[in-house]
Amino acid sequence: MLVAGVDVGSTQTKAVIMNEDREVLGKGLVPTGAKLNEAGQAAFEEALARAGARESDVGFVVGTGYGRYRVEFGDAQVTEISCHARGAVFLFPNTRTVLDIGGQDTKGIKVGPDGEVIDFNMNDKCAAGTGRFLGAASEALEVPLSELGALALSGKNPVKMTTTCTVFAESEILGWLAKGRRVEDVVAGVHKAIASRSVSLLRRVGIEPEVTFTGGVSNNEAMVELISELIGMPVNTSPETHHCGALGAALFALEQVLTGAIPERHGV
Amino acid sequence: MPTEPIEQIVDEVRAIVEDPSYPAARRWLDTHPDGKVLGHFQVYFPEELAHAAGVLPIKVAGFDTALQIRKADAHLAAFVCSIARSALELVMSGTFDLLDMFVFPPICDVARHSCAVWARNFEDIDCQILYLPHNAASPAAVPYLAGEYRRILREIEEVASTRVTDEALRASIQLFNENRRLIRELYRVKRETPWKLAATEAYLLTRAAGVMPREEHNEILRRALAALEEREGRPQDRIKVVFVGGFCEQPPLDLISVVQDACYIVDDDFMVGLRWILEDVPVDGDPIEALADAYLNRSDYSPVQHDPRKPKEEMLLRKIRESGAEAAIIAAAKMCEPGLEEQVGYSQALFAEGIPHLVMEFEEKSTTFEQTRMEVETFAESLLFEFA
Amino acid sequence: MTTPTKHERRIVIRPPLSLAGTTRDENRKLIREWWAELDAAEDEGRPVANVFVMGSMAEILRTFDMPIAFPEMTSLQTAVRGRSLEYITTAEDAGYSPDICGYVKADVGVHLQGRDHPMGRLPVPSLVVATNLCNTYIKWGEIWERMYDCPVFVFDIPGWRGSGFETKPSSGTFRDDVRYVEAQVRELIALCEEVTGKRFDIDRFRETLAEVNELSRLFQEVLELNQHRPAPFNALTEGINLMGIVNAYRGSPKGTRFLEIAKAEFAERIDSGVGAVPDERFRLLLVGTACYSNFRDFAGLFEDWQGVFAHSDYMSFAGGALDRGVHYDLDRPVESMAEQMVLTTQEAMGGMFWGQDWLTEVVRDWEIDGIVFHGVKSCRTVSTGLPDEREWLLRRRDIPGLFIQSDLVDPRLWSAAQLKNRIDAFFESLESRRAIGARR
Amino acid sequence: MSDITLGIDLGSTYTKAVLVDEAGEILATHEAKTGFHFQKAAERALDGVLDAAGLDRSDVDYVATTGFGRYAADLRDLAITELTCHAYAVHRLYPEVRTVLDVGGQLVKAIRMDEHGRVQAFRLNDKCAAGSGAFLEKTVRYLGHDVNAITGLSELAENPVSVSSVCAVFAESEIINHLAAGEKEEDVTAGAVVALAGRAAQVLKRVKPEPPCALTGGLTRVPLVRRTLEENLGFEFVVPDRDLGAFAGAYGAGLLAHQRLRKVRRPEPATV
Ligand SMILES: Nc1ncnc2c1ncn2[C@@H]1O[C@H](COP(=O)(O)OP(=O)(O)O)[C@@H](O)[C@H]1O
Ligand SMILES: Nc1ncnc2c1ncn2[C@@H]1O[C@H](COP(=O)(O)OP(=O)(O)O)[C@@H](O)[C@H]1O
Ligand code: SF4
Ligand code: SF4
Ligand code: SF4
Repeated sequence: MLVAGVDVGSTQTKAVIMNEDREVLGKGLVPTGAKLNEAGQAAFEEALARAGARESDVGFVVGTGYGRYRVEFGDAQVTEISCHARGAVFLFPNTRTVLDIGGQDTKGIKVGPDGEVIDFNMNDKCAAGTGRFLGAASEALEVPLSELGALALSGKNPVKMTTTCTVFAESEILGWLAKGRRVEDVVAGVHKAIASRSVSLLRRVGIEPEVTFTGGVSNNEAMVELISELIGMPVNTSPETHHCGALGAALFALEQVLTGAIPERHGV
Repeated sequence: MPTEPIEQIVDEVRAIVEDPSYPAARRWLDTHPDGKVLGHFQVYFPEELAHAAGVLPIKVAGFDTALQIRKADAHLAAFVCSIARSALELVMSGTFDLLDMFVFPPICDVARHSCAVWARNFEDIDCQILYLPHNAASPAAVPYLAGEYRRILREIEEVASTRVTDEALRASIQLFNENRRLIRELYRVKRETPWKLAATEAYLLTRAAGVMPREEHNEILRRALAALEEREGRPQDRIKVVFVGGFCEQPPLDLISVVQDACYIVDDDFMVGLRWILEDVPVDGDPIEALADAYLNRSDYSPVQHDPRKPKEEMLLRKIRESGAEAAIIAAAKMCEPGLEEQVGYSQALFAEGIPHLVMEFEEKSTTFEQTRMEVETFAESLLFEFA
Repeated sequence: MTTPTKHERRIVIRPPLSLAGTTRDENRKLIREWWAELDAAEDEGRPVANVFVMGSMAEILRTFDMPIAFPEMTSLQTAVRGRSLEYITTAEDAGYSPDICGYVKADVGVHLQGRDHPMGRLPVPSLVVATNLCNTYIKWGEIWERMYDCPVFVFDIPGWRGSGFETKPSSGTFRDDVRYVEAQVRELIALCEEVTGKRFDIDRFRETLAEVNELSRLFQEVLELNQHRPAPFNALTEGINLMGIVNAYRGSPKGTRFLEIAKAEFAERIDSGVGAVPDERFRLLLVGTACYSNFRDFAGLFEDWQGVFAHSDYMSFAGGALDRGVHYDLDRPVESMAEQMVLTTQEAMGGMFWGQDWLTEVVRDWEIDGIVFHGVKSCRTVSTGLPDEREWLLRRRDIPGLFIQSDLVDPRLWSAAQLKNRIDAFFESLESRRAIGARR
Repeated sequence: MSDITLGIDLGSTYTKAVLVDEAGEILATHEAKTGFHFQKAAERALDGVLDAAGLDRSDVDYVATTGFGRYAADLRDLAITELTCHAYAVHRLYPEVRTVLDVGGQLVKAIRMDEHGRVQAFRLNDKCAAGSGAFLEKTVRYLGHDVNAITGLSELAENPVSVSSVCAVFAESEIINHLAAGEKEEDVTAGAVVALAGRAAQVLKRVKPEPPCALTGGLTRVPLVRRTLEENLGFEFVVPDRDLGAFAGAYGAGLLAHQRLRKVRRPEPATV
């Protein structure tokens, strides 16, 4: 039997199909857009297709992510905090601290050896310094998101951003360019601003090695480098870390199937 | 001997004041290898007690970008004033690793809590609250405070492994009396001829008292006063204001500078702890009782003391009258509960008296002052332009 | 692991309990009477004292037959009635900062709007007694002083001196503290004589002290009932009702009678195996206060997971040290009052600022699964050091704790989705702790 | 020929310029995007307004700048804050008004003044895009329109959607959800306008407004802002006509420039 985890994020929806041996068979990634339910379904189907499986093969689906409350996707829901923790420890068993930077929020999570959440902290009410900030920069500079990181790494004299407000960021970025600063230095400045904000949030839960960086922004090599520089230790990332929430959700689903550890009242 | 220019003295002081590693204290420790350091907040602490025991009293301060808050935030709620964070950060980050003892005042809920936070985290620092009475007008307050001073003195003696005699205490009181006199003199110059001494300069010169041995500070003030004698200066067309509200957390230097671009600050409550005692403390009689009496009965006012004999609004109005100011700036530290609450009372009293005033907030960690500049300029313009 | 939403909360069929609702009814009656007395005082020209729950000095004021108003309670009531925001905004419009205590602003708002409170009319104080146990009390008192020119007596109890420093009754410092406090007891008595025009009646004072001794004994018993599994009462929801009465009726026989009633009802629940929260699964300890502007929702977020608050530090510090055991010596009433104030304040303040030891004990004795630290934006007195305390308990004692933030009375700081996310994650982590514990 | 002054308001988004004659009459106005060079924006504004009035640089006797970039323009004789300018302009237009609410591109400013137009108290919002005109611009851009469409769209709305997020970024997702749920773009635009006006009302309350109040700034061009404010606060607003709401800062600067000019021209009192 297979299980699935679907992470309906604010920006992107991720899905993972897993077998009973905890092997990932397929992944899906679609923009969330406005129709959360459809995004969940689409990501799920994409993952199924990659896994070469059918929906009926999947015995249990756990939904997570900010959209889970609205669509209650799947058979059960778990918060993305628990899912990222579980997923990160699965990917890197020595993980004790997780930093998740997504589209609208940033989380710091302290985890135990079994992937249990010991402590966590996240931003509230203000999207300053989240993945969206990078999105705004990418639009303002017309540089694709996937190339932003490399560009930032080539900036040697990062500008000093005075705002981390995602909305005002755009005009400040253009302002720096107008003042004649090089694109790479501006991009580097943007990355620095986000990195230092994220790290200060992470510090509130306390940083213990190893640190695993998850969420969409973990794709960004400059952020990985800056964060590890700021906290003074290496951070784990892999091609799977973007899907970490969905992966954790799939692990919860598997646990439910195998041990019934998810208490009865939480069941289908 | 030709006097040195005041700018030079200010620069010298500035380098010491703005360095969060407390270089002057380090220098003192180099020459006093067994010396002990006692830290405390900007508000009042009877530093004579430490001095008499050969202990160096230091006022902790926040620093702007020279000190980044990295660790402290994880230990304090988000809505706590900056100075509490900075002070904690100074020690947690190891920037200020000289402390043997730290004494908190019971002025507000944050300061009291901080004592527990420090004690939980720093096992090598003796953290104490010096209980300054809140019922200041009670006849029992002076003997009570004297007892509390004796208790804290015993703690200091223990930390320093020494005994303090009354003679030593009297000598220390004399040294600090001289320091208070010199600071009063500096403030007189600023009040009477604000064009000769900028508020930022006066601030730096005064604040240095908290970070270096007082003997050295007295010398600096003497040099500065001599230099000021020589200084030329032309009065400019600026409004004169009293700036109050920075009684505990201190406004950043750049903010003071923004204010002084538009106004002459002729009086203020910066570092009120250093200037809390208004007259010389008598050196005859019991020195501890003299200090306790001076704290309660020969002293200034502040939002963290309720003393029915010193109605705060009246004290402020008097300050304005005596300094010849035409307006007031009431600035409280962001998130400082007592400061923010006091603003309302001050503002109502000034309104009733028809004294123009500007109410604002500051944070020692701010680095951009666009908004403040706009506020202060608008305020000054409202007094400068002819509106009829 | 979905949680049922509010509407789905299961309907529980409980065995019929003969005492069900008696505590709640008595509570309502007493609160009505309390308001009625405050209302009447103005017409009768009786001087009213404004006091605070931490150090109300009810012992002295009651001796002078003064009705006592608790602005903290009346502010709280504006929130429970869903009116706090309107008063807070009025106060902010008058210049009070968004960053100060919401209780103060809710109260100032009512005063500025002509003192009409949703439950009655706030009296004009003839006397304010503010202790140092929260420094904001003093600032609050100054506000009325400016409004009504009434005397503000700052009753200063220097109990808490910092880390692990205890003033043992045998020490010189303790004697100094008591001497200072005793002098103030006498000053306050003299001030009350002046305000009321009455002579101090030492016998009446003795009676009041005896009543507080009894109240404290009963209060301790009631708290201990909650060590039982399932906990008979929710220290969050029902706890707040208890606190209202033990404060408003401290020193009055009505207060002691109320606790007898509560004790009987809770004992009956224990006997019938009924818990405050159906099918109790998690036992919690609240550090801080609840959010009263969203009180039901706040409680619901925990009840959804079948979590019950078996204890709360609020029931300690807001109870004028009743939980610590007040033992007045009736033969030396004034002296004994001073001694007890210094002792209990030291313990209560120690418990609040230096709370890790007390919390560890409660976790042990009340069999707590996790601590909920509620950082209250309004209140630095309870919140400043919570993150540090939580971290310490987690690291040194392996006690799981959740840190959330909102406010006492300001609904603008209530963010349902964010709180739910955090609380759900916390329960999920408690659950996995359990699963792992079972496996090991 | 009478003295002519120029007021330039170098705002965060738009630069406005007004030529004012000695009687306080407006000779010409000009508006353009500020861009990133205040210096250039000021030059553009100067040339633009002179062009419109058919005048020459030498005809201008005094230049007062105001707004965010007031110090960045070298051509000024004096820099004045926008609070002073808005208040003074409104005072000149409506002497009975004591309270001004200026809603612009980045900041909301509430001003109280005395009977002479002297600023007595003021409040600004925190610099957060959730309460700013920039947020509105972003919203309509998302809908595929430009600023000029805000007014038209918001006037057509029948049931403005509710936008409750306190952050403009979160509000944006809310708006997207509304669109996805089939809400009309008119209603969505109006919802964003209503949310913004609600925040502006909060700032205004801080200065204890005394009706009648005046509304100024770029958002005076959106009548729904005014209607929402009136509904929220229960009193009426005056909005300067001839689009002077948007030019209030520059106009005030021009008026105050005359005052300084008179002072400069005033002969020194003869020494005895
Ligand atoms: N290939 C990529 N390179 C760099 N950044 C990326 C990439 N893909 C996504 N991101 C960033 O990740 C964010 C989305 O992260 P995600 O964890 O999916 O968020 P959410 O769960 O909130 O939707 C985007 O805002 C973007 O900034
Ligand atoms: N033609 C228009 N129609 C609707 N709104 C407009 C128009 N022009 C400007 N605005 C609004 O006014 C704002 C700019 O206001 P303004 O007072 O000029 O700000 P600033 O002085 O900060 O540049 C814009 O962000 C926009 O929301
Ligand atoms: S700044 Fe204010 S709140 Fe902070 S410690 Fe000082 S008095 Fe207390
Ligand atoms: S600060 Fe806290 S304890 Fe003090 S009055 Fe306000 S709510 Fe009560
Ligand atoms: S500052 Fe910007 S990102 Fe933060 S809440 Fe405001 S609009 Fe949102």
